[in-house]
Amino acid sequence: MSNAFTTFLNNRTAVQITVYAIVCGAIFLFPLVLDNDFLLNRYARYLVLGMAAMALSLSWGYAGILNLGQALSFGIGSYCMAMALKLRTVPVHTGEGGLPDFMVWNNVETLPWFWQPFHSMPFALLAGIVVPVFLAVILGWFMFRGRVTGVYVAIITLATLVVGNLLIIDQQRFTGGFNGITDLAQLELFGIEFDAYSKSTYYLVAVCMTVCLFLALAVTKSKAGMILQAVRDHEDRVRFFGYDVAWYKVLAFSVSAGIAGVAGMLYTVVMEFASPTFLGVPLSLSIVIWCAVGGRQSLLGALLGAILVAGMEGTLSESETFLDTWTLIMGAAFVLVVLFLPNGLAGLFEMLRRRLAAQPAEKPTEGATDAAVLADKGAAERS
Amino acid sequence: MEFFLQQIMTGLSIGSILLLIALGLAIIYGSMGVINMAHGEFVMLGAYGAWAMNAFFGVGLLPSLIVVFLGVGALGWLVERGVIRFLYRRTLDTILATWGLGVMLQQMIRLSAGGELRYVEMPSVLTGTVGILGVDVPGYRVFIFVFVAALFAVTWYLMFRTTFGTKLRAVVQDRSVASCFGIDADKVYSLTFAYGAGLAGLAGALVAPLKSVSPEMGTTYVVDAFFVVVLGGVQSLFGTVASALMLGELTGGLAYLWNDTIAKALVLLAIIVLIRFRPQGLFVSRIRS
Amino acid sequence: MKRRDFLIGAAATGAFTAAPHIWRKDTSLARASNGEIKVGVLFSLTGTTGIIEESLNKATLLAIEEINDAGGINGMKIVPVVEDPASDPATFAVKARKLVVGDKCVSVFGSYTSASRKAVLPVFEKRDNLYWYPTLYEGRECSKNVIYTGAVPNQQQDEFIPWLVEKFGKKFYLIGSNYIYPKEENNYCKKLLEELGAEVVNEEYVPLGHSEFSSVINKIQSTQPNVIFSTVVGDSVVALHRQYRAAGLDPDKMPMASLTTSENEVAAMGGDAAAGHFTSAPYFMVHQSPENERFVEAYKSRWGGDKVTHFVSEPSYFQIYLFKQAVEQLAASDIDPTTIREAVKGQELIAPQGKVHLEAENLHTWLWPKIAMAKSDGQFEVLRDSKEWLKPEPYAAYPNQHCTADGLVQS
Amino acid sequence: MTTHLELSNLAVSFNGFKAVDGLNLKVAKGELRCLIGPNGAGKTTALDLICGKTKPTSGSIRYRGQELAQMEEHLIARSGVGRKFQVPSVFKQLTVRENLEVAYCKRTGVFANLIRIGRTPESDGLEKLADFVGLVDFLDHPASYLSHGQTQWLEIALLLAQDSELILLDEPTAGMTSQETQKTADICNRLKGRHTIIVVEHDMGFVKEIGDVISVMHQGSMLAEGRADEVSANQKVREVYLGKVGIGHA
Repeated sequence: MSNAFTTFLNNRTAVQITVYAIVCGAIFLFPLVLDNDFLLNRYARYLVLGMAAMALSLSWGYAGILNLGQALSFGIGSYCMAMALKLRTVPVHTGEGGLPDFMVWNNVETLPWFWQPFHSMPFALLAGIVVPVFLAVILGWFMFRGRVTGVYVAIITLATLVVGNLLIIDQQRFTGGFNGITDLAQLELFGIEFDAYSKSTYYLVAVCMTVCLFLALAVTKSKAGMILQAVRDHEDRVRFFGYDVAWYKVLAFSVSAGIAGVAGMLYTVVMEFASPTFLGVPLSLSIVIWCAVGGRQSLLGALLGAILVAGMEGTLSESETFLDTWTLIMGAAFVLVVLFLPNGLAGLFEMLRRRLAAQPAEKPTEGATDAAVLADKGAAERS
Repeated sequence: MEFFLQQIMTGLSIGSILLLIALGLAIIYGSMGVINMAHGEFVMLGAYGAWAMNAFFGVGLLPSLIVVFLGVGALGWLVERGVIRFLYRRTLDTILATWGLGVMLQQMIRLSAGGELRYVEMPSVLTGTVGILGVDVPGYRVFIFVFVAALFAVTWYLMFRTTFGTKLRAVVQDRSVASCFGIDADKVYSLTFAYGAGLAGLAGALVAPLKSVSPEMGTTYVVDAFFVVVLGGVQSLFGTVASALMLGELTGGLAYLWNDTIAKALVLLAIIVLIRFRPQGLFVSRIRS
Repeated sequence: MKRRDFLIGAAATGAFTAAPHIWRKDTSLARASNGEIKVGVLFSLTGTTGIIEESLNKATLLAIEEINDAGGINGMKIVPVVEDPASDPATFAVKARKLVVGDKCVSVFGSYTSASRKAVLPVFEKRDNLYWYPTLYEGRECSKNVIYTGAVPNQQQDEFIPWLVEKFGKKFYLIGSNYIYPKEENNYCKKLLEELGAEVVNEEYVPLGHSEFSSVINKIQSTQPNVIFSTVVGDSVVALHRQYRAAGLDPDKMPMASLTTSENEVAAMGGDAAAGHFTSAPYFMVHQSPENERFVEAYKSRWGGDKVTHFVSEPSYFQIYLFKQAVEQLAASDIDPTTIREAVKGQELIAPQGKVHLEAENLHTWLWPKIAMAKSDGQFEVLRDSKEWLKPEPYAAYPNQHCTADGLVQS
Repeated sequence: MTTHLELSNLAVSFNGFKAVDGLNLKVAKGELRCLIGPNGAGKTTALDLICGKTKPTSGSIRYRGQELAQMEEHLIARSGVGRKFQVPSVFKQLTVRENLEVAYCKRTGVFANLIRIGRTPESDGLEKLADFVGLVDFLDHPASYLSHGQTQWLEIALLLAQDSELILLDEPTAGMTSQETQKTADICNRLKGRHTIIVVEHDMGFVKEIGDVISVMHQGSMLAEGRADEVSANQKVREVYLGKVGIGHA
């Protein structure tokens, strides 16, 4: 193997950026291979779900915040977009002055104040990011100032999600309740129409995903990202260096929420409606699973994990042979991944890189024997 | 006064069901640190067990409890040996692995028993109502209350008055030291997990006559059970009891004042705030870190 | 045939193989061709409502098979494309789009929940396709792209509510699941009760999937209504009935009156818990008519002797025959969703429940309401048959609104 | 010499158990103070109290005239208190270089650190530091690869990178070879004067090597204080801690 290549492999960041760029490039070139709008829509959907998983990896993998309420940010983004598109829909079922149909059904006569600003598309786009971030900052501040960690974070975020879901369903007059917000206009930005079943929407998703992916990568590569990983490893220790751990966690939590919000907005565009299931517990748990399968400590891993699992789910659940057994297969696969690939598929890749670069293999987090031997060998070489 | 009593009774019956479901989880989570998302599925299996005993063998609910306890307990033992024991040092990963197990168990039931809603017949002796202090309370709910109190007493006795309990607490304190003293930590853990699973099975069989039995039924129970256990304080059996009854009364009261949606939302908010300010649980005192 | 065309699954992986050309972007209207009439069948086979929707799927397929065995429509075969939307509204929308845009079906039969109907509706309106919806629903919809063969509130309640008031008294307790269907039914119920001078002692909604009814029963006991008007759906209805029974309440004095409890729900909760409570619907399995005997017989022999038919599976069955009658009017080269819609207007046939008629104005169906009491053997006893069929009025609760062929008209 | 750190009447109890009870201690600026005492005397708890890991039930901790008793850990750290833990506490999944970067904490703000990507001006300094503790070959290896001794060195390097005015060392030589212990002693002696240092240690040879003044703790409070020979001559100290054997043979 050439020396230059080994040096390259030894530089983790360089490998990372190259692989990220290759994957994004492939995603952009994909429509050239697949000229099929129906399938493109499906893959756009997987990409959006991948974004949500990638966002979770930022908070879970990098900062150790297991957010079981990721779907809350996702759903809020989705509803923001749906509200804006609903106000632009063709007036077939609308009430007076374009009042959304479900409000008519619920005997609401005037558009409520918090719907008014959604007449403006820029406002809606902003809200889809700012509202999840704002909520995340508040909830994060509330939790992390109180030093809530581990499973308690999981429980609080889960409970918040359930409350959000209950509210959306209960406030039927303003949210469409269980039915969600349906019958939306097509998104139009800069004169381009984003038909859900077209290349334009696919590229919209691909561009947003790429931007978010590299943004998140930049966060992890910054010193703040390093501090976050330190927090994940040993939270208390970081405090004794003078860092206010709570705000670093709030940072990861809210950036993650912002990206999930963007993903949610795109999901509405791709799916052509918003539903309370978008901020449901099942979706939220699925995001965690995707992230775990792909590799929670790798942004790209989480993204590809989501695409892979969601794609497999789609394919298996539609094939006659696996109709009854696909959930069994997926369940078993999760268990095996958790047991034997704690760092997911990205962990496999990292192992491969190290092997090729002739670095010692990653030490398992526990069971110190082989790593201790390695380290002793290192010590012997030195002396 | 009578109304007030009625309200207390409602809260008690909600709370006793919560406790019934949470007890097994409290033991598994409290002593082993395993977050068992498949707990709901153990509950579901218990319900199906009671249904199957009745549908195929004509056995009534009360006798089938024994079979259910042993059956689900045995399954719990298998799960611990096959999966959980690899994860003792990765608490959060137990969420994922057991979630996968739960999905599998649900689908297995769907394939074997079908996806239809099922029901379990109440024992006929318990169908009437019982007058307590002038308030009519469903006999079956009283039975659940008494049963869960008995289960709690047995569990407490097991944990604090038997050598097994002593061994378990030793292993919980320090696994390696306990092993040095000749305690078979593996065996203690698998038996504990099996016992917790068995309790979940009993819970399922007992709630089945009041609720519908379906492969998905466990998913809501597991979330509720977690809230109870975490709120009560991990490793505190009495905390679990107190928090179950408190949540029961709170839910009942709020649901009476407004409705069940608002009650659920408010109870969740209360849980969020309580966990924030007392992550160690409401009923556990401060310990040295 | 049984569940799904394997090709669909294979095509989903088609990213790596050749892309099927039928899904190329093509905005032209769906149309029947090659002696085949392609229709979509869109009921969940998995997920939370999978069980009930599977029975609708079976009734639909049964009718299609019967028609094809009898020589098809004007010699053309009906080709069903079956999809499983897995009880998820989002998946409903995706699959509907596939059936309409990809498969170019001339009609799609499907849906059980309102949420799934609302999710697919835009797909049909944008492409001017036709959706056949067999489920009773809350009304208040006026779309020229949906054929409604289930009951709307006035058809279930107009005779039921006065009957309940007369028989049991004037105090009603309204309990429903928390979504639009129960709220809309209750709106109409309250209107009727007001006209009858009856009283609503409480109106309450529980979260979907709710299973702890202690508080509700507590409130029922303290308000002592004469009738509990229940629009609780899904597994909640099972829990409600079983806990009602455990609480020692007596159906003779305080019955539950439901619009959604069918033979299916009774089987799920057990006959003992259901016995003595009332349901109003246009169809019950025990209904006495030669058409129904044939339907039940055919259903059982096709899908198994233990299967039940109910008031949603019956419209799922007869709406295929309505479709057949409409298509029979058309020339083979002229079968598309719009011509089918025009042809189906005013069609009549003898359904298992009696003679039904498709109202040209609002595309809803004239039906025969019945009031029945559940028995412990799992069947109903029909206590009262409507004297005449009832006109569907989807806007019955809103007297100044009318659904016409030109859309909603305010007056 | 000015008093740099002063603990007065400090107490903390856990469920009634008084781990530290009426502790008084004065440390001058630039002094190196050794803290010894039998197991359970409350030495580590005293360090925990100073750096804020544990909050006292009563008493005060004054550092440069500032009250630390109820301050949050990161604020105490920012005011110039650094700590090395008994169990080596480094970030196992970060590389040695990243560990040092995190420890170099002149700027602690979230946003300031968000825009710092790639090599920073202080990177060279950090590499020298790694060289100093013999970890320069491991710069890009995760800290989990290091042996116990190396991990100790890494933590010392972290402390040097942090460059705190007051350094708290909890058993820095545990598990070290005699050469390594010597090197640690050298470092301590070099830091003396510029930094105020408190060392908790069992290795009496090491204590003698570096310590000017030794404080002996027993049952949560101060038993004796003085130079090594004074302390070892103290009858009470001999009874509770040193037994019959004198300092230097423990």
